[in-house]
Amino acid sequence: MPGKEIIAMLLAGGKGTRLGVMTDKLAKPAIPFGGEFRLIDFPLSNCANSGIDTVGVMTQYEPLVLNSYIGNGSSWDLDRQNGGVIVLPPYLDRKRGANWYSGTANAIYQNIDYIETYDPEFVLVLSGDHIYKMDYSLMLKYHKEKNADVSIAVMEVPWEDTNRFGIMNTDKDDRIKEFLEKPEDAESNLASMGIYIFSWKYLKEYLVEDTRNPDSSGDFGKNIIPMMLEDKLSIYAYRFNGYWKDVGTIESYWSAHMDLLEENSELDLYDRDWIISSVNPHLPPIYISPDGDVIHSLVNKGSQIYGKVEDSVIFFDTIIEKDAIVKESIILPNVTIGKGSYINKAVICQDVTIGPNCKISYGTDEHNKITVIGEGKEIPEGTTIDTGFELE
Amino acid sequence: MPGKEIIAMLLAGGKGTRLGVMTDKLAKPAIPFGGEFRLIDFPLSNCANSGIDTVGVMTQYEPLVLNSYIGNGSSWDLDRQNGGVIVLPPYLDRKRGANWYSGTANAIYQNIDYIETYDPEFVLVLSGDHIYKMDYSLMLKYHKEKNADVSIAVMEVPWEDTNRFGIMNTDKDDRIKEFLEKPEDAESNLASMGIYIFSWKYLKEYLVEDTRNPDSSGDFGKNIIPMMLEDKLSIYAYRFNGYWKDVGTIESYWSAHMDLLEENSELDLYDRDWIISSVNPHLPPIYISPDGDVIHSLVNKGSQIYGKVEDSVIFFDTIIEKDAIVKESIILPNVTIGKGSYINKAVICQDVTIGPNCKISYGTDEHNKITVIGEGKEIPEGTTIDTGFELE
Amino acid sequence: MKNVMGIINNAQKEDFMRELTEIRSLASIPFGCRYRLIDFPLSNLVNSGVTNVGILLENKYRSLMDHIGPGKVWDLDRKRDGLFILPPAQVYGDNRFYKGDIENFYSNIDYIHRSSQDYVIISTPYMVCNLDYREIVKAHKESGADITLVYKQMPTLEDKSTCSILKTDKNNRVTELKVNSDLKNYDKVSLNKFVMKKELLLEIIDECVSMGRWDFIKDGIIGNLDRLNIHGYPFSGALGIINSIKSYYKFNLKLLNPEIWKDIFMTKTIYTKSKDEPPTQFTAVSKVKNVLAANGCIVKGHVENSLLFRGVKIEKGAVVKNSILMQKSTVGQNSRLNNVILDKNVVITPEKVLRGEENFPTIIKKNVVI
Amino acid sequence: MKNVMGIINNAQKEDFMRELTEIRSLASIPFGCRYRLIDFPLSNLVNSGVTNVGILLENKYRSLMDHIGPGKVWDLDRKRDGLFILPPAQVYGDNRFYKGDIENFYSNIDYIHRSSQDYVIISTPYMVCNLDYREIVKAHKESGADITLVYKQMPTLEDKSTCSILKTDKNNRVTELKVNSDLKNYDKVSLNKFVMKKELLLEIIDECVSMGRWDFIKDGIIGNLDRLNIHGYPFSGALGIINSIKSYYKFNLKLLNPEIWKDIFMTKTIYTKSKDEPPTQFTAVSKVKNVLAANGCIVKGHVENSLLFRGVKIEKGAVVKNSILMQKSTVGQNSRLNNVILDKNVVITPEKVLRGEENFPTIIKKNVVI
Repeated sequence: MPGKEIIAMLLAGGKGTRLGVMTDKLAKPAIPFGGEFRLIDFPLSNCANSGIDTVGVMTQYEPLVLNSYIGNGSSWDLDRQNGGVIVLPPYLDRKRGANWYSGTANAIYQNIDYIETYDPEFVLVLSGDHIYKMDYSLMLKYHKEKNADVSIAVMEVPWEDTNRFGIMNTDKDDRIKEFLEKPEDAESNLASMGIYIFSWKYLKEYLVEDTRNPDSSGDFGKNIIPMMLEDKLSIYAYRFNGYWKDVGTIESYWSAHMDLLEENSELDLYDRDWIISSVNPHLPPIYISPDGDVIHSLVNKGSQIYGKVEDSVIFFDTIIEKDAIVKESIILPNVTIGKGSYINKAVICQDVTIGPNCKISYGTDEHNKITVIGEGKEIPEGTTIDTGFELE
Repeated sequence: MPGKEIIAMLLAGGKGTRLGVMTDKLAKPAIPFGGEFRLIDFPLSNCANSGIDTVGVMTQYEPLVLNSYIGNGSSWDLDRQNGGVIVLPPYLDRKRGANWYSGTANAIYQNIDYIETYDPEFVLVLSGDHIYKMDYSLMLKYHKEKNADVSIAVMEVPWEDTNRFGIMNTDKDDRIKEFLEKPEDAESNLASMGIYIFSWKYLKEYLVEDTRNPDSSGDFGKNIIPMMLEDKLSIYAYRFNGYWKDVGTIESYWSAHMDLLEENSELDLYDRDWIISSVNPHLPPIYISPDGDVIHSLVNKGSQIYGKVEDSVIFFDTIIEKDAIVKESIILPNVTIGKGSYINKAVICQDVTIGPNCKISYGTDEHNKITVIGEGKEIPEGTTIDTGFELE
Repeated sequence: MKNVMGIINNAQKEDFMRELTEIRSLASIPFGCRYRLIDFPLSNLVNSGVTNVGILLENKYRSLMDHIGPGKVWDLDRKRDGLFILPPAQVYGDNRFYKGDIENFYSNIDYIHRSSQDYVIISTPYMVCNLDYREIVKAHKESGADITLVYKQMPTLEDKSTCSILKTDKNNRVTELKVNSDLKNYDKVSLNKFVMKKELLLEIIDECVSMGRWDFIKDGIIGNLDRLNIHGYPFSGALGIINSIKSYYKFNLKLLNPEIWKDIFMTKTIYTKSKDEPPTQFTAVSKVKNVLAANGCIVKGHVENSLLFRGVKIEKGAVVKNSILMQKSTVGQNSRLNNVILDKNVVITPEKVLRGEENFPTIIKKNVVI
Repeated sequence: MKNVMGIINNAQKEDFMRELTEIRSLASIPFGCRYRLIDFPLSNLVNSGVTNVGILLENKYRSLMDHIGPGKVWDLDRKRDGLFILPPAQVYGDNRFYKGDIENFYSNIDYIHRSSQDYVIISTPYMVCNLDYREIVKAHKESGADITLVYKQMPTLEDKSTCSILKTDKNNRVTELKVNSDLKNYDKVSLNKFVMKKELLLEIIDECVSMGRWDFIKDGIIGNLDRLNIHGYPFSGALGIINSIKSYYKFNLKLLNPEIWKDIFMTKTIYTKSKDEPPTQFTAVSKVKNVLAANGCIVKGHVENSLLFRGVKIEKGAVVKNSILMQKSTVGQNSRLNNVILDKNVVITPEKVLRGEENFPTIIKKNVVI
């Protein structure tokens, strides 16, 4: 089997607890996004579009959904004979015994055997919960041009937000001199996007060394990168200017959807030169009835609109009954909104049924919070749910 | 997604310690067999040939080889849109925490969610390390005809061997009255083959109950079946008469291969109506040189025979150099036997290189033991290795 | 249904829809916003548990092959059985003249022979419906008939071409069967879907060939009406007979009735090749009423009573009524369309007005810019 | 090689091997125990990193389509690029006469146009070799030539039909190129593998069509010898020119030389459709010398100097020498074969003797029982 110049290792282990009830039954990378996708579609499609055809997905929470979603990878053209996408769960080793992934770096350490199968020169490390379109082949080109040992993708963040990110201090040539996790007084506003290219021989060495240290938490940001900086490895910042969003909270999840509704959204999902692929369910076309009305919204196939939809994202297979009104909301797949119900600023999770004449997030709007209705709930006729409520 | 009448759950977790060095780097179901196959090819092909298109493979040891061997299941026509074969590793559950599979039944308990996806009426439980051809659809027909809650495939074993098996005592109608693990004075010679059909509603109930019992080892033979018998469930023995072999020891592994060499071997691999499929490596034809000689042997593609082969099974991609002699041996894939070397009654594992003029298992043959050379070994020129040696 | 194979007969003359079939076969005509005609017979077979399907092809089939690919979408990419593309007869000899669809059956007789199934369903792409063959095969076996023919009771027929009409006796045995005839005195239309033993099909093909007769329905079925017991099976679901531009247009618009689109699209899943399109976007100024739309459209204008295929763009101020807009067609600002069919990739530049008649829609051919 | 597409030109006359091509296209002729001719050009392209391959077809291509399927074996079952079956020209119009392979290029010009690659490799199935196009494409770009043609220096030619021979100047520019001519005064044979810019190919097709010329090599290449800079690239590996029964037979037997089979089969992996055959069984009375054998054979007799395809059975006492036994053929007890080619599924009953000449092997057609 011929080797690969570069393979990708995708960390899909995040519990995503800040997303509340949304991640109750789903690993964060499996969360639906944008009316059509799941978060993991973005890094997987980016890989395929960048010509990276070998991706190991490391996961240990609720792998069944992710596993059956990824399938053989054909949705992203990642069903390759040599390579392709594969889910890598933790396993029992006869010598080492049981080992769950203790941190981002440790997850990769435990899959050294998998990586070595492809004898790669470079390893791209990604996480599965960011929304962005990026050509990793340009980052690899940069990595090679700089003759770097490590490249870290960075973007400029507003100075007031620097205390929420891993911040890079660089020299004039963008070589990283210092890496600070959530600094109070940042010298730079270059934040790590959690996207790394490592020259594999170095990464392997540091992973092995890190594992010997019982105090390490086996994490890239906390352990591996600081160790490498200390050893004066050549680590470069790769600047990225496009749309990038960590949808780690309900608020950021909601606002990322509102971003999409803009006519010239920064994240252009209609661009046929950089297609974000997803697993396509087989569903009939969208139906909008003679009484239906859809304004400033995204609607996906299989949905039937008999009521009014405004400033909202409607995933597939959803029914908005007559006289129902949906505003500034995100309706995940397979939801029914009953006749005459009113939904405002809410995230309605999969398989929810809302009976007729309910009012969700209706009333005073002062604390401006998003209401979330958890997967599979049935809301009986006439229910009123207050702003900001999370129904598990 | 429409449900399935029956799905199969394949236990591929066996460590197979009695196979010594052979299972050092391989889960037992991944062990090569018959010049072409791996053990797991038999149950997987049986499923496909029996019209069972949904198979969950439970494994926790060295899953990478098995995982990449099974791939998307297309080798067995098990790459179905609804169903197909999938590897089910243990996973972290946010509520239950970390759980390795503690026993055969527990492994299935932990995958109840997977099973319920298909809403099956029946669940076929298989293990991944037996050699046989069996039409499970006939067993299902029997299960339905008997209106059974459980059916267990059994075969008659020689009376002197009954103390090595799980033995069923049945009434005239083949309903099982008693199940004895390795009894000293057996009343019956009907041995369990480790193949069960359960009506899922009962199995689920007992799995849940068994899990509540902290003293249970979560095993079918030890816990579930006895509990079911106690509760007077209707359990029937399904008699099977064909070839069946547990290749759990080096001796049985070797003798199963010798069985194959018989002209009318009971295990007919040439039967085009019940094809045992496997993952086919892309290799050139077998080459037998003008000096080569092959008698009473099986040889697979990619192998080059310049020497003499007798009473042996040669897997693919192997080179038997000039003047080398291979007798009553099993040569696994990608092995080189050097010029003038003599191999007798040996199992040579994958990727072994034996230098010129070596003598393996040469000499006194009194204890009649099989020599095993472990994966990847390089045996230098002129080495002599004694009968029965296991080289790790 | 392991014992039943399917043959989709796409080896038919299709002149009756020239405007849409110039560049594609009948089977690959776009239909219902996301589908092509072939999706319906293929999904019906697969939904009924048939896993061995042959598609007889006549010509212009590259678009069809692109659409079907290895049959993965229909779960027919299998090592045993699966999907078989059965190429036309004439390429086997140099420059022969085409005689009729029996020739296509005959040149693929090996495939039919070596299939392991005992029964065969023969279907066609121009009858759009969503049915389950399991009941029909069961009824076929119970009736003891030689052939079971599926029909639908219909008061009128949009266009008689390619249609067979029939009469049955009180036992549902077919007593009369005519092609291209008016419905007068008849009220049953054949769906041209047949169930029979494979052996009988082979016999019919053999007989037709030996007598130099080449039309499957006229010679193979009608020609045997006296000799064989042909049983009628009534179908009561929605049926689209796509045998003229008019019937194509009318039936597509009929889909806007929820009862009909639910019957056609949702009785069982209809599978089709998917294209990774994002959701359809409606802007602050869009106005849509009574519309079926695929994904990937961007609607800024006013759409009423119309079907939008994948990736259609309707600019601000444009008004589209009673129209069918195929994949990637664009309607420019302030243009107005009524009773129009736009084929794929048509561009209507701003400020244009196109208007057809209800019974005679204006058709704009693929890739045309107006 | 992301910027290079491949076209395998299987739209060629193949009368020269009638006995084997009556039921199949040249490209699907069985070769080397496990392969078909198409496996070689296809694997060469894939091994060189080409992921967009079109196969021009002329006729009798069902066996070829069965063999290739969706291209999974070659990892060409892709959402973007991948394998494209390009059906023949004549089916696009009714009953036209076939003019030549340019017509096939022309009727698939859409595919060539819309492919994203800038370079194209044109190959053919009847030149069997194992090569890496990466070096050739590199050399092509460096030389600045319009077209690079791969050739091999050869002292003799088994059969001149369909072959092009050439002369080059000291800079390796092709100065002469002739079809179907004797090697006299020439010692270079074209592999009929060409590298050029896609734009140039489109130009050549367009020019040929507009002038009513229809032979790709004679009109497209030789016709442009003066105008274009055609560069020769020497190939030194083993080469099988399969252009007559004699050359087919001789080259298959030549494979018994380990140097040749290693070159042809193992320089890079040759992919082919696999069949789930168990290992080949040799019994206590079998005797085999100098044999290449596929899997699934059962050999009880004596085989020497021969090639056995998948699933061949040789009964006790049978003697097979200097022969090629294709898939599933059987040789009965005590039968004797020398210089024989058995096509697929041939059954030689016991006690028969078949003997051909070294330059004129006896061929038994598919499914025949003797």
